[in-house]
Amino acid sequence: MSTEEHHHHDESYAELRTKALESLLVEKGLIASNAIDDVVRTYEQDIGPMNGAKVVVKAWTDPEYKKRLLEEGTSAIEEVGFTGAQGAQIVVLENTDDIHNMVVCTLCSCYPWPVLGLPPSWYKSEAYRSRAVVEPRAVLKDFGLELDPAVNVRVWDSNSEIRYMVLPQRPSGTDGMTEEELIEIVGRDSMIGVAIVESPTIV
Amino acid sequence: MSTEEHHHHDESYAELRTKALESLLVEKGLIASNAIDDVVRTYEQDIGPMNGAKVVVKAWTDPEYKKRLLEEGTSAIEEVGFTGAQGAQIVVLENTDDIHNMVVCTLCSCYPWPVLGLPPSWYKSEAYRSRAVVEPRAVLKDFGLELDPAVNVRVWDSNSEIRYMVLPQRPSGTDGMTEEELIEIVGRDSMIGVAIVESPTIV
Amino acid sequence: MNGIHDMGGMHGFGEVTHEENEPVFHESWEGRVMGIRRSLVKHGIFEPYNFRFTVESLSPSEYLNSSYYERHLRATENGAIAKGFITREEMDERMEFFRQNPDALPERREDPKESEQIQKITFMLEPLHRDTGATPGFNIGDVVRARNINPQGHTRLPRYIRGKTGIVVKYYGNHDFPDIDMNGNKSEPQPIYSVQFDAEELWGASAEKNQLLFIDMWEGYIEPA
Amino acid sequence: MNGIHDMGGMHGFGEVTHEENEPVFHESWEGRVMGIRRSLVKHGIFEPYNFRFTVESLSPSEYLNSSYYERHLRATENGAIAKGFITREEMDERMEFFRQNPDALPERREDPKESEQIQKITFMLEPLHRDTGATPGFNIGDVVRARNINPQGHTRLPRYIRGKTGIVVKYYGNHDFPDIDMNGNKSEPQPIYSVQFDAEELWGASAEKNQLLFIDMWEGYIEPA
Repeated sequence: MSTEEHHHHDESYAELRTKALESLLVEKGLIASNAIDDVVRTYEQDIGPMNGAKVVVKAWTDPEYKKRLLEEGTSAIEEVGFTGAQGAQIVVLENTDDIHNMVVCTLCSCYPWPVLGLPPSWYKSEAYRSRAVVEPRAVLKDFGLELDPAVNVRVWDSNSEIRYMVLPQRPSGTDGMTEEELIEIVGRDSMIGVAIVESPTIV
Repeated sequence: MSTEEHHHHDESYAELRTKALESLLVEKGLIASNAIDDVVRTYEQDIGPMNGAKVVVKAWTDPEYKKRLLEEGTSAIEEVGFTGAQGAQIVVLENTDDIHNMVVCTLCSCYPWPVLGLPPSWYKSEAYRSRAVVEPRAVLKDFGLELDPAVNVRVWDSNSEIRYMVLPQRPSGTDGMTEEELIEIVGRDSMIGVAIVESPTIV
Repeated sequence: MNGIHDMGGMHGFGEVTHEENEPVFHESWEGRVMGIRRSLVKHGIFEPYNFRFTVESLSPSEYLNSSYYERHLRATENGAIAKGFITREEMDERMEFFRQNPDALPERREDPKESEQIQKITFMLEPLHRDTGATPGFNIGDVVRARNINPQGHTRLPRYIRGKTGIVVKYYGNHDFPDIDMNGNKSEPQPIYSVQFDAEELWGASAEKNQLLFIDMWEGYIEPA
Repeated sequence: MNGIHDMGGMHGFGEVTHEENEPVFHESWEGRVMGIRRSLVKHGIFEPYNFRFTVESLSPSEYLNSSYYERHLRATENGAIAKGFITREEMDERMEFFRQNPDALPERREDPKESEQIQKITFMLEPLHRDTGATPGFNIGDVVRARNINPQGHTRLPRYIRGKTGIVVKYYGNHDFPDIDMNGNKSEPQPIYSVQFDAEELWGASAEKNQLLFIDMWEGYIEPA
């Protein structure tokens, strides 16, 4: 069997099946089309890793906030304006020179939606779900990140309704940057723990 | 996706792929067509559960043989004329009023070919391989066999090159039967341990 | 259940591949599935553990052959059928209609109130803590062993943790207990802890050096070591 | 490897279905695969553990979507390619030829001597015992624990046994050790034992009552409990 053919077959099947499901549920008055539109638009435009980046930058620039964030993630994140589904209790994990945290959900793909949006494909992949807990350093190499052997790697398997987010280290050479500029350099992957925030290249 | 469609696609693919493989290996002089014919004919006609049935009936009718069979399965089975691939060391497990043995290979489908032939589909199925070690009584129910709770169920996971065969109990009402008649009633499944040998119906 | 979804520590799935500038949804139907699922929450079929159990109950080959949203689509359909909202036959017929009419779209029903309700779910903070009066049976620093359970129903205790010894590092309060038995029964909320395991305890000599694993354990998942 | 093939104790595969009067081969290509595989033994690519490792190395979804003989076909092709006997391109071209010529058959090569050799493999008794001089390190009745190993290479110690405690009930002599590491390295032959486990030790409260599990353990798989 060609996996290509197979997937192609599946995708059009899924599209037709989704149309049928939406059509029937609308017809029976169980769902409203505009509500579905809203959900799509919300996750495409309003909720995404830029939320988490704002939280990270506030923690980098406000030591009191950082303290609150690490002690009570959910309420500190609410301060910045982010709450909602898949974020009922958020725990923030601080990366340091000695400790590197990374998050996985081996059983499905639990992820802190209010701060990071919907999970990327790699986070939902069998490869990541199976390997992150047993060979995290090898996985990080797939992402181009090679950690010093002295760094303690801490993997968080997100199996409950608690959601985990990583607070990456602030890179050197960023002292003169504005909050807006800092937000730009905090990538999604650094808040899952499979990347670090790189120092901006000096032009 | 329809699983039906998928399997159909695969079967013709497998057929074509096998033709291609045989064709190339013959062309390169690595294999001989008649040798392949021989293997097919041998397992279709010469090696099968009738071999094991002969061993079972000899054990039922010859107490000295039964003793040898349970002590040194391989050589006792060789006495009856059966040796070969996937039977280098065969251990025979006796079912009694108190003990019911059944055999599985969770990692692949190891099976005592010289006495039972090639394994049936159910033995190779994911359902049997996964369930036999954790819920053997439930599996036996799928085969229509309900054991008394007092019977000790012994499951043998055939993970090494040692092969296991079950010696089923001789049913009552068979005293007057000839060896040939007895061989007829010993079914394959009873020698794997998912069935018992039933008393022949009196006409 | 000891299902295909419980893949922590499995080999054979290859490298992790990373897509640059990945869109939120690769196909528009994926977003619709997400929206339909959220819209059905109010009809009681998508309590999180029930929904996950429905996903896990796909056959193992179906599970592996499906993408994340394909699994959600199948589970949503199966859940809606189990609730009696639709039938498989209706789905098959309607799908055939869309196959034969590729330009047709699902009819629309507009309901501003429903939008409001759904947006509330999306943005609402609904704390997990349950005031049961249950006091935690374990203290920070306790050495505990994950129980060797193998339920056919839903559980959030993965196989790779069972039987392994770790240390309680945090108490998170009392949360709903996720396990659902084959008759659909659930248990009362329980204390939940963060438990730390040494990678070597989990994987023996195959473990990478200098690694810890943290996982959330409901009280029923652990016993004193 | 902790692969999809290691399915002892998994849920979700459904009922065991039993086919009455099942033929030895359902399709004629299945018999050809069997014959090709045996014919290739003399070329050194189907030492049993190598072959099993090749089967296990199919991707998990490929594994579950393939029948027993489909797996063997794929593994035989992969093994023959790895040995340099054929190339994937040759296979693809030749397959395309047979697709376009549905009545064509593989050419034949007759070789009576090869028949004899193959029949010898089919019927030959080749004892497993290896005279290594190694004396068994465990005695009948010893309580042992299966080691928690998680190799990426080949092993015959299934996951559901690891870390569990059982009793040595029989010593079978010294056999070849099956494990193959990722560099293709093997170890010397080792003593091998039948070890008995109580079902409750393996599955906890989910175990059926009054059940024992027997499995063969090479000495390297166990340690004193």
